[in-house]
Amino acid sequence: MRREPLINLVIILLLLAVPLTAQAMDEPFIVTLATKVAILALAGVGLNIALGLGGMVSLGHAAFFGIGGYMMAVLAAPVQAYEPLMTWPIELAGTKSMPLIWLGAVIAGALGALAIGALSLRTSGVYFIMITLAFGQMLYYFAISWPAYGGEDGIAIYVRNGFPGLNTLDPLQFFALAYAVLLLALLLAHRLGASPFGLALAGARQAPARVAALGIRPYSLKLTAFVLSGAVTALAGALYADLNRFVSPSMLSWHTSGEIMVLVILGGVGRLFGPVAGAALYILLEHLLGGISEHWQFFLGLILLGIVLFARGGLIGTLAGREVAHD
Amino acid sequence: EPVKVGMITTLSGGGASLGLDTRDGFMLAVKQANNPDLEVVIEDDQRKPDIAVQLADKMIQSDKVDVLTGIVWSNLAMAVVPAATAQGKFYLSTNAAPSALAGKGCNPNYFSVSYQNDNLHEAAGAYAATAGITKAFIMAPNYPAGKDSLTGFKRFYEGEVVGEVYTKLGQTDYAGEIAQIRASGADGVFIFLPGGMGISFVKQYADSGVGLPLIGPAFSFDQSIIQAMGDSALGVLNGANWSPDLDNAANATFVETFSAEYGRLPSVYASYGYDTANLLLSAMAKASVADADAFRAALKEADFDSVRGKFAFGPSNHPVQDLYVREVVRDGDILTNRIVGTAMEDRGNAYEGECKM
Amino acid sequence: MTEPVLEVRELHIAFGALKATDGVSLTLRAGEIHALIGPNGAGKSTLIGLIAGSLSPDAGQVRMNGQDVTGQDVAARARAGLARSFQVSAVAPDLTVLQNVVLAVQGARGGSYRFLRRALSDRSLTETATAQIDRVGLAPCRAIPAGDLAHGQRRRLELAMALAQRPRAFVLDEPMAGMGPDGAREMTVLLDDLRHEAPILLVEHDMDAVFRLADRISVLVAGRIIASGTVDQIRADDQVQTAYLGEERLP
Amino acid sequence: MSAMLLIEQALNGLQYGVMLFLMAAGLTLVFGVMGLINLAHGSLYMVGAFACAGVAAATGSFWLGLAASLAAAAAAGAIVELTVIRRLYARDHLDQVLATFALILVFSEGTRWLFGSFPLYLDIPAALAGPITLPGGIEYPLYRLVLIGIGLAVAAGLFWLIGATRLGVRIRAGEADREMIAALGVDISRLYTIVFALGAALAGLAGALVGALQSVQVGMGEPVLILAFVVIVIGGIGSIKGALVGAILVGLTDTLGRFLLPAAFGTFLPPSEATSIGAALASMLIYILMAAILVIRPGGLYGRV
Amino acid sequence: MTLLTMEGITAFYGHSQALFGVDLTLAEGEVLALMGRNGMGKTTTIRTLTRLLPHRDGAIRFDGHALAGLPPHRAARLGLGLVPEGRRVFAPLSVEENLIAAARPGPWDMARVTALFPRLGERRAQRAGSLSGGEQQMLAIGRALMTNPRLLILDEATEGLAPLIRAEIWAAIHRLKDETGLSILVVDKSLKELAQVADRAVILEKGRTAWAGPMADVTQDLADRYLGV
Ligand SMILES: Nc1ncnc2c1ncn2[C@@H]1O[C@H](COP(=O)(O)OP(=O)(O)OP(=O)(O)O)[C@@H](O)[C@H]1O
Ligand SMILES: Nc1ncnc2c1ncn2[C@@H]1O[C@H](COP(=O)(O)OP(=O)(O)OP(=O)(O)O)[C@@H](O)[C@H]1O
Ligand SMILES: [Mg+2]
Ligand SMILES: [Mg+2]
Repeated sequence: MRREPLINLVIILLLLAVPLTAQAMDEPFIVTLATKVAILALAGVGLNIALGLGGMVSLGHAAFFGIGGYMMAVLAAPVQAYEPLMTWPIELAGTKSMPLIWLGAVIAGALGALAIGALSLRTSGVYFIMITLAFGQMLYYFAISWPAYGGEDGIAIYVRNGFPGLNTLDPLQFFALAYAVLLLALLLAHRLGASPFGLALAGARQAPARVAALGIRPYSLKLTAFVLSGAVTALAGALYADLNRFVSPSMLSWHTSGEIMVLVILGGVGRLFGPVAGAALYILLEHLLGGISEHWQFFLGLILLGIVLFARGGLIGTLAGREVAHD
Repeated sequence: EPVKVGMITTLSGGGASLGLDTRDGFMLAVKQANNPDLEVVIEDDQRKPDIAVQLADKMIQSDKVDVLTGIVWSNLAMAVVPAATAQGKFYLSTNAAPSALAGKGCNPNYFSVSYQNDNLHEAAGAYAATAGITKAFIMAPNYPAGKDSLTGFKRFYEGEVVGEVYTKLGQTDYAGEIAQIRASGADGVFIFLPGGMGISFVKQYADSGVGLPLIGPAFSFDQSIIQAMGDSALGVLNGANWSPDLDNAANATFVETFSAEYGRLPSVYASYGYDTANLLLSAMAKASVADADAFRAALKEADFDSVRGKFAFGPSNHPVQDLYVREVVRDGDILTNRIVGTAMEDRGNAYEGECKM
Repeated sequence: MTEPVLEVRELHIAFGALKATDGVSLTLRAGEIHALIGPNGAGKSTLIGLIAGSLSPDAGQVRMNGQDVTGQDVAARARAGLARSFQVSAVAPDLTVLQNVVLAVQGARGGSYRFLRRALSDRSLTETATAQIDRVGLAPCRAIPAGDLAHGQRRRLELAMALAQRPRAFVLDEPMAGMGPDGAREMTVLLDDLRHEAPILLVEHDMDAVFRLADRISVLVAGRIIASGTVDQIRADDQVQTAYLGEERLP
Repeated sequence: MSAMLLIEQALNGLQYGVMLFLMAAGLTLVFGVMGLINLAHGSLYMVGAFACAGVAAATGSFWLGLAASLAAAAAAGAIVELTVIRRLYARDHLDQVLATFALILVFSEGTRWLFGSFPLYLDIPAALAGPITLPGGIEYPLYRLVLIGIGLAVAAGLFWLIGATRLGVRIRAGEADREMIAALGVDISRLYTIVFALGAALAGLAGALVGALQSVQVGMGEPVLILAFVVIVIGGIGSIKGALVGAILVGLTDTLGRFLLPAAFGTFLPPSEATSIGAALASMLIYILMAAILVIRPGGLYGRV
Repeated sequence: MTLLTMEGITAFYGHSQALFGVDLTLAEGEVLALMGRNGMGKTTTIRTLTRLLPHRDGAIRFDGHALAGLPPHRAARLGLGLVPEGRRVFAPLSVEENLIAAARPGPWDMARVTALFPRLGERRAQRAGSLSGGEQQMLAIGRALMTNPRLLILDEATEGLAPLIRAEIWAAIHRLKDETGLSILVVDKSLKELAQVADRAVILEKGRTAWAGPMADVTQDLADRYLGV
């Protein structure tokens, strides 16, 4: 078991070293890729709170990712167009400040997760997977066909939002920001897992009837975890939108949900660093294979298959061996 | 003065055929010119806007391209073009030309070689009455391009619109809509249903026996698609700015060399790709890309042999061109299009007035 | 006489046409072990479900300490001081024995919504939990995931979790099941002791244990209580003889 | 809006529903009964359509194509089961999600490799082309009526297979406790291979039959996959009857929603806004339906939770 | 004739060893009691026998066949009928479906099983998951009998049964033994009942065979030492 922290350390240092080296070698795009890894990993960390800790298999997390993304655009676009976000009841001008946008994204993501979770958690198992998918699809079709906010075209903001004291247009500085947020989220997830809440949540996942009989409501535990999960994923969405300076309904599509989930499974469900390892591997494969063949997805599929079949417990699981319960 | 071009287009997933044709048309011209100063990097956007943006970043930051091109879809173009032109790069559109980029969002560095999105719908609209469609039932998917399409059709349509329906994006069954058409009292139908949606509709429409004349933009009845529709597509009219039977020398060479090179007839996308490459080559012959102003002026002159015969840019860097109506016909084993009439001459676009540059 | 700790009045529940609980009333008083026996399928576990709140009755009342709790859910009743064990062990298989029991302590004391401190760093929690683990004889297994326990060991864990709740009443569904003779004997001693902490409603098929432990016995047959009394009264009761030991089949 | 049109639309909804059932039938077996989350179901559907289109183009016979679709999809299913799925039963749903997600990539890109990126031609067989007149004067495509017939026949067949044969009992027992049924002497692995191949063949059949009405292209399976999941979940996992009822409910909701919602909005909004907002809502409608049903009945209409 | 021999069986759950050397033999028509305190490896022994858990060292022969390497269903078809610990009925299936799921032809059929356990006949259509604990136990036994095994393996088959039913099951075991000559491997906590029906006993301690011999030789002293009676 003691191997896992070591592996985690290596992963997180690598994720830092790669863009630094790339910067030194004047390969700014590699920095951008690393930023993408950090942000997708953040989304995965969010999902992993629901999936790994709470056992809630959500195939609708694109909803929160997209909510975060749209929150960015909705807040930032008015500034770019010199039109206030709203004039009634109070006049809001919108904002280009990342911290405020993040706050907005986290709140919106949490509220979205509260609404979706409250309804979805009435079901369980496969039904839960499907009802979260349904809510995701609802938002997706809503975003595509609703004319405000660009429909399928999405919204572009032409200049990345600002962060006090940083030049966010510089790829490396933006990476540093995403990396820092990722570290914070990992810390949160780590503390959460070992906390009384994490223990109760694990109990609720494995033996809900027992947890209820101990005086703790599994529904409330799960809903709380789902809300946290949605909030973190929404934050990732806001960052991702800022990375691309663009949002569109494709952030809300079930492919995005699937991809976030694939990252987590690839890295190892319930492993703290699973999403980081998974995101890094996925982006790496996508990038490397893309250069080799037009039919790179074929090979990506084969490699993923190989990993599921022969690397149980994902990447981290394979490297670290079976997890012995905390302590 | 070598020029580096970054082509971002869709080579995998749904819609890849359009990107492949774009690429093949473009590369055919590049190959024919055999100009060592022209270097092309090609990447697959998977039809995902976020990937397209990241590829644009990569091409600008790492590959240090001068010109971007190749995007098929409007929503991807909206994601990439403004940022690219803001960074001083040229963007030459081989297909997508959303209204926002023709009007308020126009940019001196952005050129649409193909058309403005509304054009082909306008052609269909302008011609429909001539074809005897006086009461039209019109239909498109419910997304921005679909809405632009119906607006474009209505802009020059002289008959009456008796039914207007927005379908779900990606819909595959149209029995409900066909029943509405039958009940609407229309005497003709306009559809804009790109890709698989169009194939599904046309097959089902033919099978339903409704039999009213069908008109649409070329996208829905283009070379890459009609084979899959089979005889169901025969006789369908479609608005276009190019056709394989367009009578000019450049086009004859293009159709012949393209067919020889790739073993299939070219589509409109291939023709746009081909024209775009030739436009670029013509500008390279006149100016150095390092001198942006001169290069821009050279592009604007559009001094190349377009497969459309005549070609000129209007004030917002969109073409001013003749629009035709084609009919799907059978030519031996394969289906293809043949021009049946001219819908509009020297048509610019509806948004030029909003463009301030 | 003092208010009973637990009281059910005229409970009814039906599954389709089957009346699984058919007008059951009984009480559990401080300091006693009240055994509930009856043939398989008589409705004992159903009654426990009704008491614990995992089933809601079609009619009737459940009262704890004089309060009507019929409308409350499982967790609320647990917090009001009801601890139950399950006939089929329900423990969290990936958590260790210690974690399972800590969870029980935490459930009773509250504080499950603390997000940032470490669960196992709270000495008072772990000490209480450890004490209960030792009490049921699982001391060597403290750090083993509950899923790796043998069947009998899991039954003990089940009980340790109930103990750790420090409840005001125990409702135990066949705690001896699956335990060997020595285990059953240890358990008998333990339960005997336990009644001073809180009264026990005990469902058990092990008649040796029941006759040794029970202050009162109620006999449930086909959803109805057909007899209730002391060990001797029940032993002597003809009707019980036929219902529980003689005539098995339901009408 | 005439009553006649309403009736015709209801018929369309019903027809669409049965077609959805046909598309979902294989998934009912694999997902509903075996409990395996197979995201690659849509790929098998695509394999069927491509096999049919390929063989029909080569031989000129739709019917040979149809036979080929069954064979190709069943073979693909059996191979996939033997090489991949077999190792996943004992794992949790998540590994199944990842593996079958990977299979989608392999199938889609592999098909593109073989057949190219352009949609293929596949048309309704001449014998079944064109409309016939129903009592009441509604003109209705014959082919769609045939699809209804086949869909209902498949439903009946599945119902019999699962409900009335020991095979069904064993599959369900295997889903409940695989180890136990094996310990009782049932070769559950072979059984699952057969059932998976059967599910795949049904997917292939649907791909070929429905493909004749739609576009045969890479990626055609994906929308089907989601719809099929929606249908099964609404009906209640494991219930064939539920899947049929769910499919018809979805078919009716979708068709009537597309048709009625814009009209309804038209009563108080300007026409172009009404059509667009109505259409927006219509596209979300089946998901709203599904969420509503699950909120009210967390196990679907006929599900056993 | 010897029906079953297990020699020097060791087995692991992951890295932790559960069996360290189990030996037992069982003759045709014999009833063998497998005994030991909680956690000593009784269930694990049965799992290796039924091939649900591979053994590491040692040999298992049943009816002349080496079982090593056989998948569980092949072993079962040689004539092993398992009533597992914890019942493990197929919860979503009806009682009847549970019974027919794995049935193989032979003297035990629906009629005979429902005659043995009339309650199962009454509840034919009920979902097995909603049966009472004791009813599920009967179902698990009935299900194993329906496979018409040569060796019936009962792992705590009387757990949770009311005294009368328990008596009935013991009576049934007696009958099975006397009338059909079925071989039986039985794990149970009730020494008293075992003593009446078992011919021989094997006692496990810490994953090893600690004692084996005729049931009659299980002295109070032995029981004290190994079973805590
Ligand atoms: N959800 C349900 N649906 C239908 N019948 C049920 C349900 N739950 C229990 N039953 C039936 O109600 C009766 C009482 O069941 P219960 O589990 O309470 O019995 P019990 O007295 O605990 O038996 P045992 O001693 O065998 O555990 C049984 O016949 C059982 O089959
Ligand atoms: N799945 C498992 N993983 C790891 N260890 C296990 C597992 N199952 C059992 N063990 C361990 O193996 C040993 C033997 O267990 P087994 O279940 O065979 O005992 P048993 O004799 O059947 O006990 P009981 O009388 O309680 O049923 C025990 O120490 C137990 O902790
Ligand atoms: Mg019970
Ligand atoms: Mg055991």
